[in-house]
Amino acid sequence: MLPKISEKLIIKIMAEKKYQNVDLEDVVIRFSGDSGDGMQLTGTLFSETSALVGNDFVTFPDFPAEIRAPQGTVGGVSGFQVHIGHQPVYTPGDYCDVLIAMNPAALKANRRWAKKGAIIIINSDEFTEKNLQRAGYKTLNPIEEDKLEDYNIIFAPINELTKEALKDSDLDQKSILRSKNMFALGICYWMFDRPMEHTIERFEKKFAKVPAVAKANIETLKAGYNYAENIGAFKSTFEVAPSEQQPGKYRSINGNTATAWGLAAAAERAHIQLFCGSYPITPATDILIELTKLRSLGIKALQVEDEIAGICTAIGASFAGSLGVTSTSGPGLALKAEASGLAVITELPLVIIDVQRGGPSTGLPTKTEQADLLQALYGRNGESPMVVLAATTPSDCFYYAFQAAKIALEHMTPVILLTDGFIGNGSEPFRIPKMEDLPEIHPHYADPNDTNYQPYRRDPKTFARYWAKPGIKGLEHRIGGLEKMAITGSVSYVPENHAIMVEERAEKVRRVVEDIPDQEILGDQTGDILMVGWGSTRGHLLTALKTLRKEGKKVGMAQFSYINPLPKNTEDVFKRFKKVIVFEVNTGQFVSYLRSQFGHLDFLQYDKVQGLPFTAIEIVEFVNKMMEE
Amino acid sequence: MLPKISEKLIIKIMAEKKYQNVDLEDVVIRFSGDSGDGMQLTGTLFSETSALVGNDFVTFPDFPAEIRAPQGTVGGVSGFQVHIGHQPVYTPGDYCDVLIAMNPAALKANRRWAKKGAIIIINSDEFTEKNLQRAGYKTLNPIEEDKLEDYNIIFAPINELTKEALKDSDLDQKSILRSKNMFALGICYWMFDRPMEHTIERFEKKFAKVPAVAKANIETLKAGYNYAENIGAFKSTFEVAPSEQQPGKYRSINGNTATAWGLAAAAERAHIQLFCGSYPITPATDILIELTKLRSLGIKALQVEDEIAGICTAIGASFAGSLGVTSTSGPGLALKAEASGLAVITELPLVIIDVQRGGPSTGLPTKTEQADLLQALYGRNGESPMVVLAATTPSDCFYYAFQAAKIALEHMTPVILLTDGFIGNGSEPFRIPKMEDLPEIHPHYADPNDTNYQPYRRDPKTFARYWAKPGIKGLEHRIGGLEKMAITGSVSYVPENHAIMVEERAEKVRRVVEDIPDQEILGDQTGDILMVGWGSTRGHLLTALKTLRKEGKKVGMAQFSYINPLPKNTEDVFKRFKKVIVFEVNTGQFVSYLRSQFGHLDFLQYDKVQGLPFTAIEIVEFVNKMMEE
Amino acid sequence: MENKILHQPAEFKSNQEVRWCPGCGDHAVLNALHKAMSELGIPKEKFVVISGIGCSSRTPYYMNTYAFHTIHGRAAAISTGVKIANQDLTVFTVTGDGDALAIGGNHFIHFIRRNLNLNMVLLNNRIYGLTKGQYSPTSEEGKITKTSPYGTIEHPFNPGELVLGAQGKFFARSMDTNIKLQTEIMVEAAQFVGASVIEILQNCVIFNDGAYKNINDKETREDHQIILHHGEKMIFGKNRDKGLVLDGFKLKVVTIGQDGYTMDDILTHDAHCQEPFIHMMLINMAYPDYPTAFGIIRAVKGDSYGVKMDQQTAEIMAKSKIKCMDDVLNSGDTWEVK
Amino acid sequence: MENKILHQPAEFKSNQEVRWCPGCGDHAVLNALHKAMSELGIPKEKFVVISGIGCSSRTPYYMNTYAFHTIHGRAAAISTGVKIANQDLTVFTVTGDGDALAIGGNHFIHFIRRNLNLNMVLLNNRIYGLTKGQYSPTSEEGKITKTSPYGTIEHPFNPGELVLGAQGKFFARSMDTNIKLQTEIMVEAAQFVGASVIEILQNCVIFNDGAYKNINDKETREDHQIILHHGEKMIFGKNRDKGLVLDGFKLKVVTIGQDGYTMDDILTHDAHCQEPFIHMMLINMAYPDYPTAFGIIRAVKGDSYGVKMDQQTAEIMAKSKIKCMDDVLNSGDTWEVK
Ligand SMILES: Cc1ncc(C[n+]2csc(CCOP(=O)(O)OP(=O)(O)O)c2C)c(N)n1
Ligand SMILES: Cc1ncc(C[n+]2csc(CCOP(=O)(O)OP(=O)(O)O)c2C)c(N)n1
Ligand code: SF4
Ligand code: SF4
Ligand SMILES: [Mg+2]
Ligand SMILES: [Mg+2]
Repeated sequence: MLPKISEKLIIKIMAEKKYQNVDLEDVVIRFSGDSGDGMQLTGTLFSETSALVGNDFVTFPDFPAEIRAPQGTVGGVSGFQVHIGHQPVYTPGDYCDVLIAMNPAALKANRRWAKKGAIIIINSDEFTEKNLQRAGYKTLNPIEEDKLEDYNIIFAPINELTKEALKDSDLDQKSILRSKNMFALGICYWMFDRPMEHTIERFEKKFAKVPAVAKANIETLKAGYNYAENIGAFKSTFEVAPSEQQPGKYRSINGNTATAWGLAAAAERAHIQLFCGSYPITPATDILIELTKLRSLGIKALQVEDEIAGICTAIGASFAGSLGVTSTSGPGLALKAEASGLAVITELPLVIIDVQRGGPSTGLPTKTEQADLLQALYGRNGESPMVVLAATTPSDCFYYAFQAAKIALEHMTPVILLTDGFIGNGSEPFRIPKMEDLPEIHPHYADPNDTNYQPYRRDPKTFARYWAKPGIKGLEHRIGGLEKMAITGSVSYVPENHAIMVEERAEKVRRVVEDIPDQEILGDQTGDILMVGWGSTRGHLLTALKTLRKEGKKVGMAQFSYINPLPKNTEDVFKRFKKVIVFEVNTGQFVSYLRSQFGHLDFLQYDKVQGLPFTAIEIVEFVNKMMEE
Repeated sequence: MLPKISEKLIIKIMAEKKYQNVDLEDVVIRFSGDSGDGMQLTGTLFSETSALVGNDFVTFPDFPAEIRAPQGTVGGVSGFQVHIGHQPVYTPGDYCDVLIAMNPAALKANRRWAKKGAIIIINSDEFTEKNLQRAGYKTLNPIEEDKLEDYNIIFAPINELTKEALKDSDLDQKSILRSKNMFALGICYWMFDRPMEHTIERFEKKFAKVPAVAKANIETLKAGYNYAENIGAFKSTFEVAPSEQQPGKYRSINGNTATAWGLAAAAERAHIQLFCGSYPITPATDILIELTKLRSLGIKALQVEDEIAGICTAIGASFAGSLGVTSTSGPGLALKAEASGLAVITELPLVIIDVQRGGPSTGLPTKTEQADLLQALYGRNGESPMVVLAATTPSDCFYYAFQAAKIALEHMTPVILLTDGFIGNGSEPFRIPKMEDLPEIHPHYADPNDTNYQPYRRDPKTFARYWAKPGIKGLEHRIGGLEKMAITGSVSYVPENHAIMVEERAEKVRRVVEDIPDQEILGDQTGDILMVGWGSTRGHLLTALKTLRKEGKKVGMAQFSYINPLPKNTEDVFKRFKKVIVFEVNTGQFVSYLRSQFGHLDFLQYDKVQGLPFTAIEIVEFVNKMMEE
Repeated sequence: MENKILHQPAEFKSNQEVRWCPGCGDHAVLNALHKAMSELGIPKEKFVVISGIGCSSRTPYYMNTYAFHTIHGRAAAISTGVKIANQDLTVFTVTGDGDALAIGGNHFIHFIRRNLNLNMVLLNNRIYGLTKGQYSPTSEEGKITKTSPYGTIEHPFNPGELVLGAQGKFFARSMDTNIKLQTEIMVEAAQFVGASVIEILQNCVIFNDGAYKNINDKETREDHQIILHHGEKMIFGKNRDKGLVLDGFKLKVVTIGQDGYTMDDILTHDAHCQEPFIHMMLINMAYPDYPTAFGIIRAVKGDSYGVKMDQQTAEIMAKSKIKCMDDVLNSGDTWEVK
Repeated sequence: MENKILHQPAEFKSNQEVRWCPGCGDHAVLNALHKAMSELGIPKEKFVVISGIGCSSRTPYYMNTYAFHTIHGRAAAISTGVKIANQDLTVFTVTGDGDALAIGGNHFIHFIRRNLNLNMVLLNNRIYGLTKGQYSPTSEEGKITKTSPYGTIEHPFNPGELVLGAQGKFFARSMDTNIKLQTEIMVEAAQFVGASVIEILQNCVIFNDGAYKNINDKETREDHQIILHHGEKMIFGKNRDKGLVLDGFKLKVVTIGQDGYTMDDILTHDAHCQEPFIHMMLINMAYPDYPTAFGIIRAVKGDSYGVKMDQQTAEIMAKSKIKCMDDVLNSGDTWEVK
């Protein structure tokens, strides 16, 4: 059931309607157009400018299916949703207040995401008969066909106006039309009273060598701004007040970049070389891309022949004394299963990143899902326990990637970090940390002067074995994938030894619990319902939590990032509430894991598998329903 | 704690001891020697002769670690244990009554398996200083060093006696000594009053072209027999009475052969071509080997370049209309994870056999373990439910392989069948079925005259889609790994459709429950303790069950073969007992799966991870302990 | 060979919207495939098209035959299963440079070695298209892509060279734009008994536009391409006056009528020659020193796995006493319990 | 090159019991490796030995260096990671014909193409030893093994040919029994900058005994083996009177002094020649028509991935303003919240 547009967002649509300024707490804008229309850039610029004036934001790009569909078709529509607020916002927003549709296909594909009565800005020049047909409209009146009569629709002849604005430009027609997205951006800037300077500067810098392009973009931006003002279209006073944000220096970051940087930061804090062996796969490729850019820090990030080579080169690098890392998505994680078992038995530090996407098999490569959890926990032969973490927002990918590396290096174990397409591609403001404020990392090195080094001697506290880098005299040793004798590490088929080693490997992973924080409860610390989530559902749950508590419900929320081991106080957290509901974007993997651990507790579950994140609304509804039952 | 030798097995050891015949219910004999000593053959011959005279038997070969260790070392010892009984026997026996040790290493490696007071037949010619050292003995007196004084030890100069027996042979010394295992067999035949004819015939047939070899084997066999009689060593009257065995024609079969034949039988009953793509891996290789032998039935079994090619060729064959099969062990299953997801989403019939071995990673390749259960259930990206079965004994591998193929073909789904090294290599009598008595199999074919074939239209009852073989005019269609539109199967990114397809794939697997039998309870149908096992632990649990019930305990037993879906009455089965104990050769994978499904029930667990099967004794002890608590 | 045409090319088109970028070389290859299938005169239902993952690997959806869009890198292995299961089918394996030579490299070399009667169309755009522009195993050294911001430091594979190293029997090459040549090659490849690899130099307009500009520029391409035909002289050039001769252990480009070279000196293409050396040289010819070789460069007879498998099976079936599972179950040692 | 010897060969032996079958060719290779390491004059701790799985792949346990027995088929990939992480290390990758060419085929060809400074010792016994006797990608056609009861129907790979197809720069071959030659080759391979592949024809006494009897029989082996040395004439034979000459596009065996052939006609081995054609012919020479070629067949200079990586990194580090993570975090657009 579609929510109504925020009643506070009252706008003057056309000249005949009354002009009115209104206060908004937060607003959701969705830019959409053909793949070639530059919607991702438009959205990014809007978000960053908003951040500069002090708003919080969360974005979510909605890429077209991976093949570039023919222009003008629904398959080729690219969307970018941004949620801005002067209070913290936690999600890109369920539905949008403003929808920009650069062509009929964009309208067709995105009208479902517009709140009732939303403002819809339409590039009327593209609404030709041919284009309407291409988009799958059956009539020539998409407004009627889509039942949009109650929406506030602005028909702007953006193509023509762009051409008009650039009539003196030296650029050819095609290049001129390429800046039409800036016209749309200009309209939005005016509507939400954003300054244009930052964007203008950016263009001047970026296109310093092609001033004609810089100029075209800038002129069109201004033309859009002026157009909106001229038609006196509408204007909201969107109050600029970064109230709850911590002071500091900020930047915008998406989850994949944050992940890459978190790993790099960990390597720096551990004084170790970072090696990443990966194979491109949507939506994880950007992690590799970001790491390849950091070569000036001595980071070696390599595209190799396949996923197996990705993890194997990383294991080799770890054996040689680097922090080995490999990044992938679900199908790639499956391919890495066998080799990850080698990391388990050789007890080498290794970080495996899985940016989850819709499955099974190739599934929905550009859509998000949380359905690799059980694969991460159990997808290896034999008893091969591994540490599993999950990041919850784009910016905390940085901290969990850092933490994954820290655990791997200090506990001598492979660690899987789960993120997903939603937070991997989504972005939000990130308070830039100082490196010196990050925790130190102490890789579990062997004493280089040890005259009796034994590769499987363990630290009595953590059960981590000691790491001896090739090149160090006197620590020569051999490891491998066969079961090994405790302490010496030589091959052993002794039955009792196998039992001991299985137990020690498990115990080592369990003891990681000593280095992780207790599970936090947000909202009520005890009460009727605990909403449980893990990973990327945090923003939606938190938004729902706020709503529910405003409604006076006694509700708490626990968002898990430490999956294996679970925090020490986990059971206690569950017991503080009458009911526990586990929310997941899969068919209930975390809840089945929890049930296997806490059989005597009752868990309710709410699942969604549509290749989409939750909406806060559906969460609120479900909690309310459970409240009544 | 080592059990004492059956008190009924009283034997006369040396001439000075009194000769005595005793009745035995069952007896466990362990043949052991160097890899080159032919112990596997010796054990097999003994088992088969025993079967011919009507005994039941179960065997378990205990191969040396995969590399041939230097002769005479403990690493190179090869063992073969056989348990015979005139009542049904269910396991190869926990400990042995008679141990044959062809050299010091064999004694060293196997003395732990001998019951207190067991008969140990030693080839004294091999107990030289050098050999004792090689075997790791520190003194020249292994009897004292191993504290074997209370055992009944027979020192037989087997090398010398073999040479003596064959002094007229044309064979060279090396070849002559190669038949010394027959001397040991001859001793055993005399001890347990087995006829030699069958074995003699076998040699005559097998070595028809090299009569000298046939003769050498036969002569040595006889010499051993006579030697035992001459020294008047000991003799048990092992009563020959196949009491509980169903009438019929029997053969000896090991689990891997049974698996291969079960698949072939299914293909025959389904009138379909069987295709197997595999890559060698211990202990699964024999399945491929057995299938390659069946080419005269039109079966195509191929060794391909790796495990991924194994499953991919099988998927290709399934797409082309064959029954595709791939066989492997744990590390190979891990490599097949990604492709198995393709079979899930394309809903093609496929059977994946995993003969489990000790893990993680390369682990203990020649040892048994049940630790791939969770991998089989969950080791794929995304929501990818699969049917999982587990065979329980060597001979029922035949039926479960058959059943796996039947489910795959009738329900259009990949099926994983789990067996393990214990039952894969172990053998027992197999009542030969008539092919016509096996159930028919009806692959879920599309109607070749369907003029509107839709690849994802489903059978309303089973939810299986219809299978259209390439080559049939009018059924041309396209499938693939991307999410597909319900019914039409074309690529779809529609959110609601994804949810529907995820659910339909899951529901299809759930509905397999309609075609599987209810879970059977052995022993008491209700009572104090239910012993739960799955797969290959059946024999040990059953043996323990008999013991416990003889002791008057109210104990039942449920051995699961249908893991996903679980039989309909599963919950009811658990509720009939005060306590439920789950026994597994891993650290508790099935129990964690059960807990995730039946959170409100309590499960106790008993695990073992030593690369060895359970002993019935430890099971009895644990149940008794739990009885008291 | 003249075949009876059963279907027009258009009948091989599926009803799915083709989703490649406008201007992508893949469109032409699809056309050629439809044409070749038509020319082969084989009933539609006997064709199977198998692909991996990539832009190129989308082809199955656009075929009105049996078709299977599988997983990344595994097209060769899955095709192998299809063909062994049913040798009656004519199978085209469509793959990309990443799909076949990066993740699929192992199946690729074994596909060639095994020499089943399969036909691979390898669309080489020297880039990963579908994942939006990372280098591939055929990207030229130094190339700047998303994952090589400072330029790659890897030697590219030359697919034909690898085919020969794996003992390939059939290798051909075409430009994406040359539909006529592609169609010709595809028809011959399908009729050839054994594994054939057809490399198509394919332009990715989005991520690697102009990769083949040097050799396929309209103005100059006749001087930079040589189209080989078995039994014909190796000549090329706008004026058809350039040719290849052997100079010690190297090929040399000469102009007929210059430096004393006459048509007689020009090599005659022998695609059927078992020895791979000249084929290797032809495959390795590269801009700017040489014209790039197109056409069927190598097509030599060899035993096909499939044919051998069938022969062997027939022999075994004829000879063996084991005819059905009852025979198997009752073979060897058995005993009766009464 | 003379190196200062730091350790005797025996110092490279680990304390683990060697578990190969008596008579297995692997023993000799292990000896040669110990010797080569000694001769290289590199400190023990700078050596790393990486293997996959197989009998041959057990080697790491017998080395008193850093060593890693990994998983089946992945030795090449894991070695790549080791070397890129630390180019100071001298890495030997020990593998078998199954490990390298069946399951590991993809990493094998990319290992070669990438041309890191790594040294692969490929023990080719034309069988799977460890899993007890199944055919491998190098088993001769028709071979009866456990998984080919009716004989295989696959053409074997010739590893050297595949190396060349993947643009290999260094390929050498030795018999297992020829410890001297192996040692020599291993030393040169380690000193060669780039990926080297050393194929050892290794006898598996248990599952494929006599696989190389034809060419390695004591009586006749001098007539069936030719040991090549760069810059030397290609002669062989008991009496050193046989040699190789070029006959059109083929090599031909001649007897010096017969049919008018003199020493001058005999080819001189040029391992450094970039063109692969003669190397390919030498690699392909097979019993009974030709002697089998041993020694370093090809060793041509090429850019090594590792060297290029280091150069590139050094340049980037010198040029870039981004020196540490604080720089990265603060790069690009930022804003202040007060
Ligand atoms: C297991 C797996 N790894 C990675 C990917 C991501 N992926 C899809 S296509 C592709 C590369 C395609 O390149 P190529 O074969 O050259 O095809 P093109 O798009 O250039 O035609 C990659 C890396 C995937 N789908 N599956
Ligand atoms: C993933 C995986 N698949 C299969 C195996 C089983 N396996 C071990 S070694 C081997 C073949 C070894 O052959 P080769 O490399 O030639 O070594 P050799 O024993 O002949 O020296 C196989 C198939 C394994 N260990 N792991
Ligand atoms: S991205 Fe390149 S290869 Fe892919 S469809 Fe577009 S032009 Fe073709
Ligand atoms: S089985 Fe063969 S390769 Fe393996 S150790 Fe024995 S002889 Fe060597
Ligand atoms: Mg490509
Ligand atoms: Mg081998």
